[in-house]
Amino acid sequence: MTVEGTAARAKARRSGGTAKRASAAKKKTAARAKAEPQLVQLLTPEGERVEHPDYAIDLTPEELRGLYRDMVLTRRFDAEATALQRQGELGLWASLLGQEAAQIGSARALHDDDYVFPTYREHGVAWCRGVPPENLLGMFRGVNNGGWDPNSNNFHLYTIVIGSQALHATGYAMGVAKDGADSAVIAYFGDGASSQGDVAEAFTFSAVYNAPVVFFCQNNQWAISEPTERQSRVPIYQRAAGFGFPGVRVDGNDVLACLAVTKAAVERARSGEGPMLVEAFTYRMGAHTTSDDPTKYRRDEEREAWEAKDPILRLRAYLEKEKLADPEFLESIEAESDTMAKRVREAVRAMPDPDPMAMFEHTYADGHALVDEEREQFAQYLASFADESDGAAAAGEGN
Amino acid sequence: MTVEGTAARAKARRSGGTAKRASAAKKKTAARAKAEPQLVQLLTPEGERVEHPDYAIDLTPEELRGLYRDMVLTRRFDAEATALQRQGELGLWASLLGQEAAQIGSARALHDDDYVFPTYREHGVAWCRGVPPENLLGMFRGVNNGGWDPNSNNFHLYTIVIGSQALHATGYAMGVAKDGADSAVIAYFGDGASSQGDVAEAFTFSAVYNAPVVFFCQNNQWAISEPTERQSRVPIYQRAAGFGFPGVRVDGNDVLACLAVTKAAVERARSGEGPMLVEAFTYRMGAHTTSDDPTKYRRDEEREAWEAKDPILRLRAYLEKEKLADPEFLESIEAESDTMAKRVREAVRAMPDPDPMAMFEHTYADGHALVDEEREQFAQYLASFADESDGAAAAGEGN
Amino acid sequence: MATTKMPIAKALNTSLRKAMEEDPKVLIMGEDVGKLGGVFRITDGLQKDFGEDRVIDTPLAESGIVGTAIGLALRGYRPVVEIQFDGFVFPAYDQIVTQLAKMHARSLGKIKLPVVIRIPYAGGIGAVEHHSESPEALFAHVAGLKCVSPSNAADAYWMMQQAIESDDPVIFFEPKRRYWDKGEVDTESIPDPLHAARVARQGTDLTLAAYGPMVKTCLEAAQAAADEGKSLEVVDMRSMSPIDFDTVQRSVERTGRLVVVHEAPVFLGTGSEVAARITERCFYHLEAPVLRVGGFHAPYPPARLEDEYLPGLDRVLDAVDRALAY
Amino acid sequence: MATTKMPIAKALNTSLRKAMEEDPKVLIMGEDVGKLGGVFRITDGLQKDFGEDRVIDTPLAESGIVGTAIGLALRGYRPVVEIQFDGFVFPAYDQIVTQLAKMHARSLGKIKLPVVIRIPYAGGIGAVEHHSESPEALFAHVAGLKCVSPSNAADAYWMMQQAIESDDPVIFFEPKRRYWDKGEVDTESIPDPLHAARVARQGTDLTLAAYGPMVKTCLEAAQAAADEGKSLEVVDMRSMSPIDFDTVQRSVERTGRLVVVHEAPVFLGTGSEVAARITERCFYHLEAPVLRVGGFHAPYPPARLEDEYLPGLDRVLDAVDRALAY
Ligand SMILES: Cc1ncc(C[n+]2csc(CCOP(=O)(O)OP(=O)(O)O)c2C)c(N)n1
Ligand SMILES: Cc1ncc(C[n+]2csc(CCOP(=O)(O)OP(=O)(O)O)c2C)c(N)n1
Ligand SMILES: [Mg+2]
Ligand SMILES: [Mg+2]
Repeated sequence: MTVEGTAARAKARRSGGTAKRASAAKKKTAARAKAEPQLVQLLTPEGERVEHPDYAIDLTPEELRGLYRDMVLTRRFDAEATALQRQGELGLWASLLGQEAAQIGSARALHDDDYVFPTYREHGVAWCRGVPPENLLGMFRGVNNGGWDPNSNNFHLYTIVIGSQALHATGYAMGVAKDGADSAVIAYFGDGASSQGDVAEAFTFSAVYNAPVVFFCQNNQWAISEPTERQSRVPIYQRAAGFGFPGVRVDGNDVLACLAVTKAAVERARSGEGPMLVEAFTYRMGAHTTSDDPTKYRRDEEREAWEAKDPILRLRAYLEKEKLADPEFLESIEAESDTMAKRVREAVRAMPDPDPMAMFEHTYADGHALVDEEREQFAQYLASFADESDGAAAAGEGN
Repeated sequence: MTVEGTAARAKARRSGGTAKRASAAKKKTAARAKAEPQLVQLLTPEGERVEHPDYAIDLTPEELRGLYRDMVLTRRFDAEATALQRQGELGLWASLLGQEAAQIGSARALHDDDYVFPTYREHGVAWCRGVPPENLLGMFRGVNNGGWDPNSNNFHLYTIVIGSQALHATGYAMGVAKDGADSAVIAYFGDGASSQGDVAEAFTFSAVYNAPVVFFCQNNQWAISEPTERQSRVPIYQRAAGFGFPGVRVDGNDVLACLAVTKAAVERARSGEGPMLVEAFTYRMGAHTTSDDPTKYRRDEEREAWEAKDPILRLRAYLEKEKLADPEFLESIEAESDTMAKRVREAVRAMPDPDPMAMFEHTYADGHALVDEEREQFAQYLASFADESDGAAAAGEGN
Repeated sequence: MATTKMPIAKALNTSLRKAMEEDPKVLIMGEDVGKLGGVFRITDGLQKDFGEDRVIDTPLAESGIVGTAIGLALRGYRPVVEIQFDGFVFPAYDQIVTQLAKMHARSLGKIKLPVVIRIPYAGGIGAVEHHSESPEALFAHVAGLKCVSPSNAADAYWMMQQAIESDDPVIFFEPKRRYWDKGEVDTESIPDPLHAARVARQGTDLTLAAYGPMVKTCLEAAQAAADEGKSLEVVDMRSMSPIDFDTVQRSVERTGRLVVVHEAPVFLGTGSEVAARITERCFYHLEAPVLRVGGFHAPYPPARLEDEYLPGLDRVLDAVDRALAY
Repeated sequence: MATTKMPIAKALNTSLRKAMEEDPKVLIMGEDVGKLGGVFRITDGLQKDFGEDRVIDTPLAESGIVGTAIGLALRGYRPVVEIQFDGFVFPAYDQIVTQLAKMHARSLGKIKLPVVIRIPYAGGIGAVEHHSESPEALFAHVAGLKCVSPSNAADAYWMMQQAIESDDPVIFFEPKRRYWDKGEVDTESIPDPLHAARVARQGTDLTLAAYGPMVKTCLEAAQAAADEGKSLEVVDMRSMSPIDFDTVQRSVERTGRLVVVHEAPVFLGTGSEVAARITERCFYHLEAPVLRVGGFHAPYPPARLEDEYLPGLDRVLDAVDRALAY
């Protein structure tokens, strides 16, 4: 150790590299792999019902069939949207394929007066909240940036900038607490988003104000082309403890476990115990969006391994084994899916392009002189074409 | 649970408030208080040497006296700067009073080739790095925004925007690792800064890339008027585990413990084991800055309780008990302090105001046409006064 | 008439108090706004009287402050956020630009975000780095935000009332070096609209347009010019988004010359928009190009240089002379 | 001569590869820049050839990306950062404006931060929200940053070389809808200086000034106008900070009229500065006010409206006609 003062201290010089670092890092990785935590699971991939000491659940046959129906219809809606994108009806689609259990399970744990802050992929949650599925498609078709009234179903607009909504959820939950209401708020985000500073700040604010918010992280293993190891070297649910609230990892392909764990978390929030983080361990079976090509960065075998854990097949196996679903029921769901898909398809095709003047609406609630001026000028500009086509030829071609 | 689909779901309605929340929150607080963690301590407030299973230290008498000298000179420098502010020589001063052990202990754990990223209060660290103390005062006098060459002492400029430097330190450490060098990087920040998203992102990046960086959080209990409970409901060192690296709380008024723990952390970093968080539990004995009036928000008793834990008195008691410091030594340090203070005072008073044309220097390294244009115009503008005072009277008064 | 003489700081404090009394949904959020009453004491005494639930000391994270304010607004609250100093607003910039500004449009008008963000801004107080910046153009350029800056106590009082009443997000730039300037505040008068400019001094030879801290400087310049026989009109713009171009235009149609003054850097500062648009509107009236006086294209300098950096009487009058020389 | 025809995307990729080959300190950082090669494939193949240590897939945190890039630059590296889309740069805005832009000045020149921030920007690709914005004015206003945007493959190649060589931070705006436009690239020619504008088409009646994606639009407009007997000069500005006013001025002195075109909103867009300054410089040459064509004061609209929102031939020619009518 150097203890001399200013004068004796030599100018700093960097020493050469060593190999120490690399080998130590390797050891670390090995230790980490061993520490993989247990998932909360209530239904095995084979459809066996198992118990968990902390999370019990007891559902009626009808409720179980309801979950099945939710998942099948959601998947069908999602497939339809993908098809619509291929047909050019949508500009883009972000498929939830594989994440149905995480979304339906968590969403069915909510009360009507709970409030949901989704990312751009929560189509299953939207379904459970009662948002008409076709309304989700407006932004992907490019006719709007959010096509539903958030307050009609307590389901906020999709948020594209990752992580931002965690703070909105926290603020909303702070408001719930101020109101003395006993509802809860849930914020969805992905494994990638967990790296954003906004998510950490949401953890801080929610803990400090003991806000009734559940952070629901769907760890689908990928953030576009980046595996979860690019975001964290420990399981994401462990993040919570360092902010002073509990975190738990649940089998995200097990709809019963997702329901039970989320239910416990929202109950906790409602009864004033503050935030909780749920990490649903699941898998993005499809591409990130229809613009993405996952063959560039991940191997087919990985996807195939996850197919064996399919959330819908698993519940179906259980229902059949327990004689809770007969072929007639299963067929009725298929039929309902077809009808729904057809309705959605027709609704999307019928969606009108917005009026150009709509650009000047809704930038402000109370108006703005500049917007008025620009609206006026643009209207005149458009009118000038009408004039021209009455009279001479148009000046240019296209806009 | 509701399992019906879209149609059956009623429009959401908020239920009235309950009192559940408040009482649960109270329980929580009580539980938290109990869980206060142990500090790493090697020297009690009374000056007794104690051992800690994980952190041993063995210093020569000269080294111990060196730490004492560092702390005394740093405190004296700090007091001088406060006085200079009162006398109008500085616009502002951010005193480190009370934090000498945290700063000297941690800084003396570093090698010359380690790199330091300070906040605006690391005057003791600067001292250990060999930055001439008067150079710290330029920005507080308003003659520059950072008056030293960071690469001369591997001591970065003070960063005022809280938390930002944690990312710079992490990036620098990523570069150290890329170079295969075996030096470490240390980032200082406060309890308040721990809430910034940037600090969380630094935790994420450093963990993912296993960067050799030590995060040294001086929890001085206050962020201006806000107590640490406004930032976190659990001890800050616990934040680290959720990002996948260790955290430890050390008695920030115990210079030996700060030295030992930081040494262990930088050694860890150097040998490739990645980041670590050290929370030095200390106290801001003075105002936040000379502009602040702490009587508005905290009680004198709190400060008085911390006076009993003074870092300098504690080491002095130990040195005297162990006969490591005689009156002669103590006096020599006082004398050295006086000389240093005088030198600093004179140096500050002699600091010239920068030349107005300096505004146009250093915005860019490679030049910029607009800056050239503005420099030229401003020079002409200044010249016009010279012309006028040669000829007629000046147009206005003052600038 | 309830007219009292008070400094701008007190007018803001009084206005916040009134808003909190009248609407229980109004909240104050920020760093040190509670017991301390803010580093400039603008929220002094409010936590004592309205409680910690309505005057909220936040964690030190600006993105978190604005992001949770958005959430509170979604829940029906009307948060008034304090950013401690101009230079510390940038960690919140993403939430402001991407969420706060756009959510009303994104929701096709279904969501309203009545959030006020107060920023003590601009220089002249001898502070260290990041404490003297004028970032208003970085907000005014962004659709969905409104930006205002009062220059006197009466406006401080009324514009804050109006900003809080507004259903749109308002960035409220407070001229920190004028906090202690006193003026008459009539709490029962009928205020001008929030986004209307106002002729602060009449004149015939040239128009000076400014807002916030520079209005006083321009009024002093006009006085000095008057002593030299030049008659300058001063327009207090008051709002940077929207800008009341009509009022500026009417003035320029009378005077034929315009100098825009702000502390912010000239390059792409609000003055560039005023110059461009007024030139378009008054092309045949202008006897000289619109000139601009403002900061240089450099980081705000250390305090000992700020008197050189900031537009003062001399620099304003130099531009006036140059404009009159055309 | 090593001249090859290639699209802008390939020119950028080639340029990055060359920089990495020549200087081991050059790093690529960003989201999905590794195996995937970026969502636009600009970094395609680079990780395969230069390794994970030099082509770094980062956590999804833009402030973290820029903040650590600063740290790497302090250590002697030259990071080239990719921001995935324009609308996602704002979480990094604080690090860019407060640290990256100011550290050289803060250190009185001792620290240099040769960081390039690549932003695929602007619209026209039918994307969802946040994927089509033109935020350049929000960076150009900030002293300490340089901002450029190439309009063709040769410039893409050379300007990237120059940006990486620059010891100042450069915000490199890539016109994403032109990525697939092909042009000749001569990798052995002597390029124009990074911040010089260039006359892209000569004309006598009016000057169109534009940069990035709008240069092509302006060239098409000039062609259409030529068919009607109007001779338009097109200046490719290439740099938004600094702006090469001299070149624009020389052109306007010849033509007497100027229309500035950009996708960014007109209000406080870069066109406002061009209008203000060129009016000042060419007051006696201008036969008409400088007109501006650009985005409206509204969030970028949903894709089905972008053809209305974006300046196209008709809107440019409408402004040309209005300017010529003076
Ligand atoms: C701030 C920000 N940066 C980048 C993007 C571009 N982007 C969109 S989705 C995505 C990956 C998100 O991954 P994750 O959070 O795991 O969610 P997932 O897509 O897997 O559901 C990225 C990088 C964005 N939307 N926002
Ligand atoms: C981003 C940002 N927000 C606000 C401030 C104003 N500010 C300066 S110091 C400070 C308190 C910091 O507290 P802490 O991190 O605990 O450090 P300490 O001052 O106690 O050393 C605040 C709020 C700032 N500098 N940067
Ligand atoms: Mg993911
Ligand atoms: Mg502190």
